[in-house]
Amino acid sequence: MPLKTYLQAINEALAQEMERDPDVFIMGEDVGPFGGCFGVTKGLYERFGEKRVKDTPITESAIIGAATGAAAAGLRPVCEIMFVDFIGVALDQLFNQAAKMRYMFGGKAKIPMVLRTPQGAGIGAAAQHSQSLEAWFAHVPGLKVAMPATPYDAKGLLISAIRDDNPVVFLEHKLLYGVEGDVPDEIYTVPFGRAAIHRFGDDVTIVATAKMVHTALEAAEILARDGISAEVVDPRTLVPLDSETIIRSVQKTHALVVVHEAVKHAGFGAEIAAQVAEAAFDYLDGPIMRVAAPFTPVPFSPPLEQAFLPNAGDIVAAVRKIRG
Amino acid sequence: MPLKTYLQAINEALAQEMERDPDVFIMGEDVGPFGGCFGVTKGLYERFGEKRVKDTPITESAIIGAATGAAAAGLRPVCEIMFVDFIGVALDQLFNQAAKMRYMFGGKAKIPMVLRTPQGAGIGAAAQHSQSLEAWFAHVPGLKVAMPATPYDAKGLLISAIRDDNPVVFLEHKLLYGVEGDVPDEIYTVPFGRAAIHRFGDDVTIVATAKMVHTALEAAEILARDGISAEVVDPRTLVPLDSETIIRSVQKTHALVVVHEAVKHAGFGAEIAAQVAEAAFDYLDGPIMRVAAPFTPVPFSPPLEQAFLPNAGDIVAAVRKIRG
Amino acid sequence: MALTDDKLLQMYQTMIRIREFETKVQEFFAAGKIPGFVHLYIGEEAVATGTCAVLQPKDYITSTHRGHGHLIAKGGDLKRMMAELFGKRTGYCKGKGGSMHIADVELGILGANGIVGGGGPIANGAALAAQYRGTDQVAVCFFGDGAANQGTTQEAMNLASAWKLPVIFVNENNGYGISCPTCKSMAVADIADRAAAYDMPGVVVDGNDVLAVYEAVGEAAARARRGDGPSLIECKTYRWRGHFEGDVCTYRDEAELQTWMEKDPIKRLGERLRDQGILTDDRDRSLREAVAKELEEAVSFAEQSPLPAPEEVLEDVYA
Amino acid sequence: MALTDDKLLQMYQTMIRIREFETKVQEFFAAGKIPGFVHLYIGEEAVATGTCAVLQPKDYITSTHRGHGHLIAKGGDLKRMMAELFGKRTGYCKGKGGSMHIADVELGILGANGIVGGGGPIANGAALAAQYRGTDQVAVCFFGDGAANQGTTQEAMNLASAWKLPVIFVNENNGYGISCPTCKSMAVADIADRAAAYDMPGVVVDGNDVLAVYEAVGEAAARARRGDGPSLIECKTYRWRGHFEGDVCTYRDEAELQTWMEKDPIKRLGERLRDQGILTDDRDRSLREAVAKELEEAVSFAEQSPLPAPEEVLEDVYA
Ligand SMILES: Cc1ncc(C[n+]2csc(CCOP(=O)(O)OP(=O)(O)O)c2C)c(N)n1
Ligand SMILES: Cc1ncc(C[n+]2csc(CCOP(=O)(O)OP(=O)(O)O)c2C)c(N)n1
Ligand SMILES: [Mg+2]
Ligand SMILES: [Mg+2]
Repeated sequence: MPLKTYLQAINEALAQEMERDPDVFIMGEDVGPFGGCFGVTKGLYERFGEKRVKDTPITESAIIGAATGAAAAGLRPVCEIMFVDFIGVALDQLFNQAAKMRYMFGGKAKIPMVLRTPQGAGIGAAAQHSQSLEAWFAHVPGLKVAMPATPYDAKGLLISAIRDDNPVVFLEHKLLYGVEGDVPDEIYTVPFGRAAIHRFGDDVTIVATAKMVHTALEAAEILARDGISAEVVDPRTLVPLDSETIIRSVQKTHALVVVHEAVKHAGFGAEIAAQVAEAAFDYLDGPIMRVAAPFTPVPFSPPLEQAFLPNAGDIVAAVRKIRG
Repeated sequence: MPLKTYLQAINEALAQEMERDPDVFIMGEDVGPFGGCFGVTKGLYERFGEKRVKDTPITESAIIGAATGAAAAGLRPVCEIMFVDFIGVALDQLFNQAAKMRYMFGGKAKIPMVLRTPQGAGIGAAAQHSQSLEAWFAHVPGLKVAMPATPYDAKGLLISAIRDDNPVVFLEHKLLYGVEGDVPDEIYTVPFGRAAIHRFGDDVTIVATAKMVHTALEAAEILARDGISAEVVDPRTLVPLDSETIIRSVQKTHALVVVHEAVKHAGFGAEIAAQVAEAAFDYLDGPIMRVAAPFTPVPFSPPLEQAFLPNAGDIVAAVRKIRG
Repeated sequence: MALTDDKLLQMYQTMIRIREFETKVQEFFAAGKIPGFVHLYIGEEAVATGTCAVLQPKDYITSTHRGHGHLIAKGGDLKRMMAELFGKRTGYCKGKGGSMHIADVELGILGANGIVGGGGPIANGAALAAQYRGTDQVAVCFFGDGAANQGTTQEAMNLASAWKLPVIFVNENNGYGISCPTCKSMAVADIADRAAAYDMPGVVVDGNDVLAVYEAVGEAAARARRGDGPSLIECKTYRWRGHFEGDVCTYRDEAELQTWMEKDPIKRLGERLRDQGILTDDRDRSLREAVAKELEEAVSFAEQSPLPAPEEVLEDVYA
Repeated sequence: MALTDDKLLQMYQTMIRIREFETKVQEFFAAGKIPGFVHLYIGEEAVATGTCAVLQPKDYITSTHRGHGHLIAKGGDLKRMMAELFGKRTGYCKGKGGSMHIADVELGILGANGIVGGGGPIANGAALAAQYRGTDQVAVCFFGDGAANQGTTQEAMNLASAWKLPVIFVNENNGYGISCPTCKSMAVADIADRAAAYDMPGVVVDGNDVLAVYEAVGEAAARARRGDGPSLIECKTYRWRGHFEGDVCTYRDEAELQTWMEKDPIKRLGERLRDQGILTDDRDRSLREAVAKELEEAVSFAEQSPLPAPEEVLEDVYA
C-alpha cells in the first residue's frame, strides 16, 4: 500500500468524497486558497472551486450554524474549526442545535454534517491552542465522535463520517499530521464503533486514543523486554464506543490501563474505566490505572509542556503498579 | 434552626455577602426588579440598588466576560446564567479566559468570580432547558465546581464560593429551589472539597449529587427495609473533589453505586468510579455501578421525562445487582 | 404585489387562527394540561402572518421560543401542534420537543428554538443550501429585540451579508426581553439601524399592520431571490400576555398594554377589509366559525391522543 | 492635547522599541530559539503607540494574539517579555504563557489573547470595575478586522454602549484575517460604521499616523472619563510580515506590501519631527542606541535565564 501522511489521508478523503457526492462541501477559516492553517485542505479550492471550498469570516457560531442549517436542508457540509480550543464561542450551535434537532423534532430531521478540528499539545502553542476536549463531545447525545490515530483510520473514518446522517465531531491530532502510514488510494470506510487492536497481548490491556496510541505502542515495546505482553486497543470512535472489544480484551488480560492526552479529571478515560469496573470487574486482577495529563492548562515552555504530556514511561509505570 | 428553602438560602447568602463586602455585586438577565427567572435574586435590587444588582442584555459571553474582567480588576462579581443550557454561547469566556488567566499569566492574576446557574430536568422544559453539565466544568483546570443538594449547603457553599479567589461554577438544581431545610440565619461557610455523609451505612456506598442525593436517601430507606445498610455520600464540590471520604466509605462498605442526573456516558460519575477502581480496588466485593440518565437529550413529555430521570428504584436495583 | 381579496381574507383568517390557538393554549396551560413553559404570540400575529404570506412552502423559517404564530403562519397543522403541547405521541415531535421545539422540516420550518439567538446561523445554512443549489428559496430568521444583542445573531447577519445569502432577518421588537425593556438592553432606538453595520437594507415597519409587514418582507424576498442578499426588517409590536404564562408583568404598566391593544392587528385588518367591502359580517362569522371548528378538532385530537410510552425516550437520538 | 517635544520623542522611541523588539523576535524565531507561534506587529506600531500614549498606568488594555506592540506601548518590560518568548522562568508568565498570553496586571495589561474576539468582554469588565468604583480609569480593547466579525466583539460593543462603560474599542484593520481579506469577511468598507449599531461614535483614522491615532483615542478617552461611554476607532494599517512567522503570504501581492512600507509609521513621525526641528541626527542615533542596548540586555537576560523546572507545571492553577 502507498505510504501517506495522516494529513494527506484526510485531504484525500475530502477530495474523494467531494468527487463522489456533489452535496459535500467544505467551510471554514482559511480553508480555501490558503489550504487551511495546517494545510489539510490544500489543493481542494483549486480543484473544486469557491462554491465548494468556502472561506468564512472568523465567526465559529455562524460556521457551525451554517453547516447545521445546510445539513437540515439536505447538503453534507464538512466544516473546520481551526483549533478545537475555539469551540467555546460556538458550542451552542453544535450541542443544543445540531446534536439535538433530530430528537427534539421527534426524529423528523437529519443533520449529516462533519465538524473537523485538530486537538493536542506538543508544538508550544500554549493553553488556548493545545487542548484535547473529546470528553465534552462524548457527553452530548446526538453527536458521534471520531478520533483517528493512524493515516489509514483518518481516511476511512472521515469517509464514514461524511456519509453518516448524524453530526460527527472528527478530532484530528495536530502532531499526527506528519505521521506516515499505509493508505489505499481507493475509497474505503472504517466503520464507527469498531475498535482497532494495534498489538495483541495477554498480560495487560492498554486502551489509548489518538497520539497516545503511538505512545502506548512504545510502552508495549518496553514492557515486552521485561516479558510483559501488552494488548493495545484504540477505540477509534468514542461515540459509538466499542465497549465489547475493550471488555473482551480485559477478560483476557485481567488488567487495564487507560491512556489519553486530555487532563485526567473527568476525562474520557474515566468512562472506559467505569464501564470495565462494572462489566468486567470479576476478571480484573488489580486496580484500573489511568495515564493522562495533570489538572492544569497546557503550559507554553517546552520543559513544562513535556511534563504535561503523558509518555511511555508513565504507562510502563502504571502497568508495573497494577502487577504490584 | 429556622427552616428555609434552598432558594431562600441562596438569596440569603447573596444578601449577607453583599452586605459584608461592597465589592460583591450581581449581574445577569432579569436578576433586577424581576428577581430572576426563578426568583433567586428577589428583593436584592430593592435592597442594594441598580449599581450592585445589574440587569444585562441577553448576551452571555459579555456577562461572563464582564465578570472576568471585573474580577481581574479586584471586584467579586456573582453572575447568573439563567439556565446552564445556555453556556454554549459563552463557554469560551469561562473556560479559556476566566479559568486559565491565572495559569497563563504565571500566577499573577486572581479571578474571584462566581457563575451561578440552575441545572436539571423535571419541569417539562425540554432539551435546551433541563440539562446537567457538571462534567464539562469539572474537566476544566482553573475552575472550581460546587453542586449543593440541601438548603444548608447551598448557603454555606455559596458564601465560600463568593470568598474564593478563583472562578467558581455554582450549580443549583431548579427542582430543589422549593425544598426546605434548616438554615442558620447567621453567616457561615461550607468548605470546598469536603463531602457530606448524609446517612451512615455498612453494606454499600451510594455517592450522589444535587437532587439525586434525595433520591439516594429514598433508595437507602427502601434498602434498609431489606436489611441492606447504605451509606449516602454527597461530594458537594466536584472540584476540588473529596476523594478521600468516598474511598474511606468504600473501604468500609466494599461496594459502590454512583448516581447523577446527567447522562451516564462521560458523566462525572465515571470519574468517581474510575478513582475508586484505582484507589480502592482491593476493597471492592463487586462491580461499581452507575445510575444516571440514558444517552438522549431531555425529552419534553412527562412520561418520557420521568423515564429519563434516574429514580430510587434504579438505585435499589443497582445495589441488588452488586450484591448478586 | 397586489393582494387578491382571497389572499387578504386568508391573512385575516391566519391571524385569527393564531389568536384563537394561543387563547386555547392559555386556557389549557392554566388548567394544567400543558406542561413546561409556553410563550404566547397574542398581539404579534401580524408579523408572522405578513411575513409568511410572502413565503412559499419550499422556503425556510427559523423560529423562536415564541414560535406558535410562526408555525401556524407557515402552514403548521394545528392538530399536531396542539398534540405536541399536550405532550402526546401524535404531536409534531412525538412529545419529545414541546412548545419550544416544534418543527416541520417538510414545510421548511426548521424549528422553534429554546436558545435566544439560536436561529440566525441555522437560517443562514438553509439559505446557503438554496444558494448552493441555485434554487430561488429564501430563509426567514424570526428573532426578538432581546435576541438582537446576542452574538450569534450579529454573526449571522454578517455572514449572510458577506455571502449575499437569501435570508430575511425579521426582528420582532415587542419592547421587552422578558422584563428588560429595549432601552436598557441597547442604546439604539431602532434595531433596523444595525443593518448598516452589514451593508444590508434595514427598515422599520408597524408590526401590527400585517400589510406593511407583507410589503416590506415582499421586497426583501424579491431582493433575496434576485441574489442581492439579506435584509433586516424590524417590526415594532407588543405582546399582550406575560413573557411566559404565569408572568404577571410587574415591569410594565397597564396603560402601555392598553394603547397597544387598541392597535390590535386583527381588528385593524378587519376594519380595513370591511371599508373595502371585502369582509362582511357573514364572512367574518363564517371565517371565525371555521377557525373555532378547526380548534375544537385540534383540541380533541390532542386530548384523545395517547401519551408516548416510557421506552420511546430512547428513540430518535440518531438517524 | 498639545504634545510636548519629549512626549513626541517618547512616542517615536516607543515605535522603534516595538520595531526592534519584533525584529529580534523574528531572528530568534527563525533561529529556533522561540517555540510556538509568533505574530509580529511590524508596520502597525503607530496604533499601539498612539493609543497607549493617551493612557495612564492605571488604565487597562486587553490585547490580542498580535500583542507585543500593545504590551511594549503600555509599559511592558522587554526583559520579561523576551524571557517569556524564550519560555524562561524569568518571563512574565514564568514560561507558562508565551507570546499569546503575556500579561502584566499591575500595568493594567489584562493579557494578550489566543482567542480572536476574546478581549472585548474582558475589557468591559475592567471598565465596569472603574465605573463601579467611580474612578476615571478607561479600558482599551485592541481587536483586529477579523475579530470585528466575532459575536463576542459585537456583544461587547453593545453592552459597553448600553451601560456607558469607559471602553475604547481600537480596531486594527490591517486588511486581513490570516489569508482572508476584509472585503471577503464583511460587506462594509469601514468597521467604524458599526459604531452606529450601538449608538457610539465611530471614526476611521490613518493607523500609520501615530499622531492621528493619539488624537482620536485622546478624544475617546476624554469622553469615556467624562462618563459618556464607549467609542470605536478604526485604524487602517498593514502588517509587513506574514500572519505568523512562517506564513509566506501567498494571498497578497508584493506591490501592496511595498505601498504600505512607504507609509512606515516610524519614518513618517521621524520626518515630521525633523521638519519641526525636534529630532536631530544625533538625537535619533542616541535614541536608537538606547533601544539597541535595551534589547541587547533583554536578549541576554532571556538567553541566560533558566528554563522552568518540570514540576512547575503543577503550580499557579489556583489562587
Ligand atoms: C441564550 C439564551 N439566553 C437566555 C434565554 C432565556 N430567555 C428566553 S426568552 C428570553 C427573552 C427573549 O427576548 P426577545 O428576544 O425580545 O423575545 P421575546 O420573548 O420578547 O419574544 C430570554 C432571556 C435563552 N432562552 N437563551
Ligand atoms: C475564536 C478564534 N477563531 C480563530 C482563531 C485563529 N486565528 C488566530 S489569528 C486569526 C486572524 C485574526 O485576524 P484579525 O482579527 O484581523 O487580527 P490580525 O491577525 O490581522 O492582527 C485567526 C483566524 C482564533 N485564534 N480564535
Ligand atoms: Mg422582545
Ligand atoms: Mg487583520
